[in-house]
Amino acid sequence: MIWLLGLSLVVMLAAAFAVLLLRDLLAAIAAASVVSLALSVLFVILRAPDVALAEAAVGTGLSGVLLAYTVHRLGAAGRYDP
Amino acid sequence: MRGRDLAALLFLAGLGALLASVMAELGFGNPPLRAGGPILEQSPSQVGAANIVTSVVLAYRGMDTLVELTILFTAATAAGMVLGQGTRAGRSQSPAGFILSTAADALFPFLLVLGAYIILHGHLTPGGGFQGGTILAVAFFLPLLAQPNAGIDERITTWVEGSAGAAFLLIALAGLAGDGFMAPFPGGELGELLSAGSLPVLYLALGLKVGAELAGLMGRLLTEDEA
Amino acid sequence: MTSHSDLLGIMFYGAAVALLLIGLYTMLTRRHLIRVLLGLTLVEAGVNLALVAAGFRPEAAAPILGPGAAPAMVDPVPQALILTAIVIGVGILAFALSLVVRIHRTYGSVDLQVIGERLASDPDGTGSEIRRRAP
Amino acid sequence: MSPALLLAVPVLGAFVLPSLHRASPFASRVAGPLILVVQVALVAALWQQAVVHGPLVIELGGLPAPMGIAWQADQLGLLWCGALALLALVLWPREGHDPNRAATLTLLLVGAGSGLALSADLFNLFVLYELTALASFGLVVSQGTGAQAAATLRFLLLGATGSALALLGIALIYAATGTLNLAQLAQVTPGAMSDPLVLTAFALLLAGLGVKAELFPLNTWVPEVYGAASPRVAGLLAGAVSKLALLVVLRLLTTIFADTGAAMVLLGVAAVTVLAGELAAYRAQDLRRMLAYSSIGQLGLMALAFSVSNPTGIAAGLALGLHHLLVKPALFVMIADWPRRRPQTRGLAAGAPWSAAAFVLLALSLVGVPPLPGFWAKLVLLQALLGTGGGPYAAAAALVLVITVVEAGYLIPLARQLYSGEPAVRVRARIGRGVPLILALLLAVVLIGPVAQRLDQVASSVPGPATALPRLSASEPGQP
Repeated sequence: MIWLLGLSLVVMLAAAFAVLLLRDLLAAIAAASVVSLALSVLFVILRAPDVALAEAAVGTGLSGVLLAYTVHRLGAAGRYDP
Repeated sequence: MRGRDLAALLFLAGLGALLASVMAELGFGNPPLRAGGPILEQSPSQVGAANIVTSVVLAYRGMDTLVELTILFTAATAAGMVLGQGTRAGRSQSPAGFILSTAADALFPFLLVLGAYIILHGHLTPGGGFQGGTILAVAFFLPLLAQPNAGIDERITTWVEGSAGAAFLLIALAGLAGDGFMAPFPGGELGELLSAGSLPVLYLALGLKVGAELAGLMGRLLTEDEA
Repeated sequence: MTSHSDLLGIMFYGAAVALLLIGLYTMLTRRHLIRVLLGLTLVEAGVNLALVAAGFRPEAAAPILGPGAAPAMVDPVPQALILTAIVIGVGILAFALSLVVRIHRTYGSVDLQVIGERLASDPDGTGSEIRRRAP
Repeated sequence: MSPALLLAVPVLGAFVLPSLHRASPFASRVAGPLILVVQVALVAALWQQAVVHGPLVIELGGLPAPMGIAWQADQLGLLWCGALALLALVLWPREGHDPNRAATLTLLLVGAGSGLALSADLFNLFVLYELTALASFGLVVSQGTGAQAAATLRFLLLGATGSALALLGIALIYAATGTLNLAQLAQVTPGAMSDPLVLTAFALLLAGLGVKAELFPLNTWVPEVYGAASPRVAGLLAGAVSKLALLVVLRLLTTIFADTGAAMVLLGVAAVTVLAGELAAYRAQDLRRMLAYSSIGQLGLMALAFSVSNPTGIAAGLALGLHHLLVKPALFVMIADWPRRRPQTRGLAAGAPWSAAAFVLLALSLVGVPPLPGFWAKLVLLQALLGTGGGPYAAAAALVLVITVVEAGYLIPLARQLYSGEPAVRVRARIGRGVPLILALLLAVVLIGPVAQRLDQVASSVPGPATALPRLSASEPGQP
């Protein structure tokens, strides 16, 4: 059980750095969804299944879709960050 | 590393050190449970929901959920104000590829069933109005990705939003006749599908409203064309 | 036993503070609107993790009543609070994204700095198509 | 009759309004103001009850306090509920870009604001604060121009970050004490939380609330948003909504952070806010930005008064707040038809005599020239500051005098400029919606005595830490 905790912590923090550093915004949004996914695993470990389900459905699913669609709408200007 | 980045880094290092020192003092693993303890003991008798988090969300802290519902409604109204200008003509976005269309059609019924299940069993198993509503919103949003010109019928989402919200609030106001605003009505035997009195009905209204709101929001974002 | 739960505490609270700091750093130093909003979601994720960790008890069960006698349970209140906080986050994010689309249409830019300067120069937003009607 | 109705009635109205608008546009135009009239009637009834029986504590859903949410309808909260509802009625969105949605958002703002003034639960205050913020975002973009969207997004980023930090403050308090009820926290925090933890939690909460309370350094959004928003919305936000955030800070100061160093932190932040706001207003060339910076200064004065957490301090804050509630919206609405730049207003009185005369009256009241209420409000503030001994408070009193000079420095020349020389272009301007506010101000001049006495009575009825809400064990059973 402790290795699952360690793994999801490492994945979450690595994905958080990826959100900061990746130039391609669609990749950054994917990284944000990975953070949200790892966070919902942490919530399961913290005995909070309701919150894990909400974080997965809202954080990974909905926010990812909304953000990706907006970047698509912004065209080339929105895609790459100098 | 420009000057501004360095300044931000220093400020955050200080904030991190402050938080680390302060949080080290907080014990971990033995929460004082001044509010949680009594809830764990008395919620089966007072509210009767197997999922105690649901009894907290809808009964003990029902006002938070009502305000939460209103926040989503405000976000949808405000987004409508910002994006309302675009002409609804919608440029002729090419219908999505074959894979997305078939996947959208195939997934639609499963997402509906999953969303409805999570809403209706909110008082028994983890899940509830928010999570189920989000899944319903995605269920209605997928076919939109497949055929962008279809658009979501504004009238239906507004009507569902208004009536579900009003239903939630009327049940809350009905509580005034009982013990007070948002008072839970008892009913049914713990653990059964029809239990925890008014909670399942509240979660159903909440789920439909969240689903309609988010579907409306996403639909408006999608069909809003470059005016 | 306490050393084990202290170790857990450091891991959870540490991860929460780390997420918070990375998110704030992203918001403070980056200028692309979508990137700043991603930073905001990181900040909110960190705070949510800290609040759920505040209600955790080792060797305690999730607050769902099973058929048998109720075992020792974690604190249900923070979980209800975080449910509300997560949905507030997505509500604000959806509204912010509609603003981003509107700003892009008017200013043609998604750079926070450029928009700030344009806003300071013509506070009326003469760049906008909508003629301002009487208030 | 439950105070929770003050939130439920406007919110129910807001839910129903869009569908009603589709059914019959006329009904939806009348429904909004009607609901606000009902709101004012509810506040009056509850006020009567609060005066006779003292603060009415209710436990929502009949579930006892530490578990459920407690609300406390005391005279201070009800006063602000009434002021917010009346100001919203005066500044109701009759015409404009999308009046139905603007009406819905205004109702939501009144409902959320009333909740903010009455709730006595930490997380409930946070959620209501979020709703107030979102409703004001929607109102700012009510004309859908690009500038409003840009100003609102920058405001949103600042507000959401502040709110996340405030939630972290709540997490710290909850982790240490395990409860969210303000009364129980007032009893528990001295024992459960050490000084660094309490001050950190207060700083984080102040970071969140300070954004909307326009405290330094979180008020960079103020000139942009009040410059871009329609004057009616700017008046509503500057007049009532920002003060509700300060009211929440006062609630925290009188319960959880009663005798900690928190009052000193607020004093410092408020002093810097006042100075920064007024100096920026002195330099501003755009009229709306000048009024925006001046509202930062006034909010800073109110925070200065609230940092003196005894009844005279609270009375001073109330006096400043209510005076600013009358003056600033009237100014915002009045200069809507004026030329935007300060130099262009030369000789404006020729074309718009009434409007110029009203501006002079309001400017003099802001500066604090005797018989006008502004003078009395600042006098009460100086009494409060000098009343509590100690160096910092005396320094703050000196600061108040300095910024009065600064205020005179930019308002009096502008007032004089209206009457000198020929206007470049004759502007037809009318006072419009400012009339009821100015009449209320003149009425206040006449009735200074009873108004001051009533405010002192309201301020003294605010429960301090010892009496914060009746003790939980002895709290009377929740009324429906």
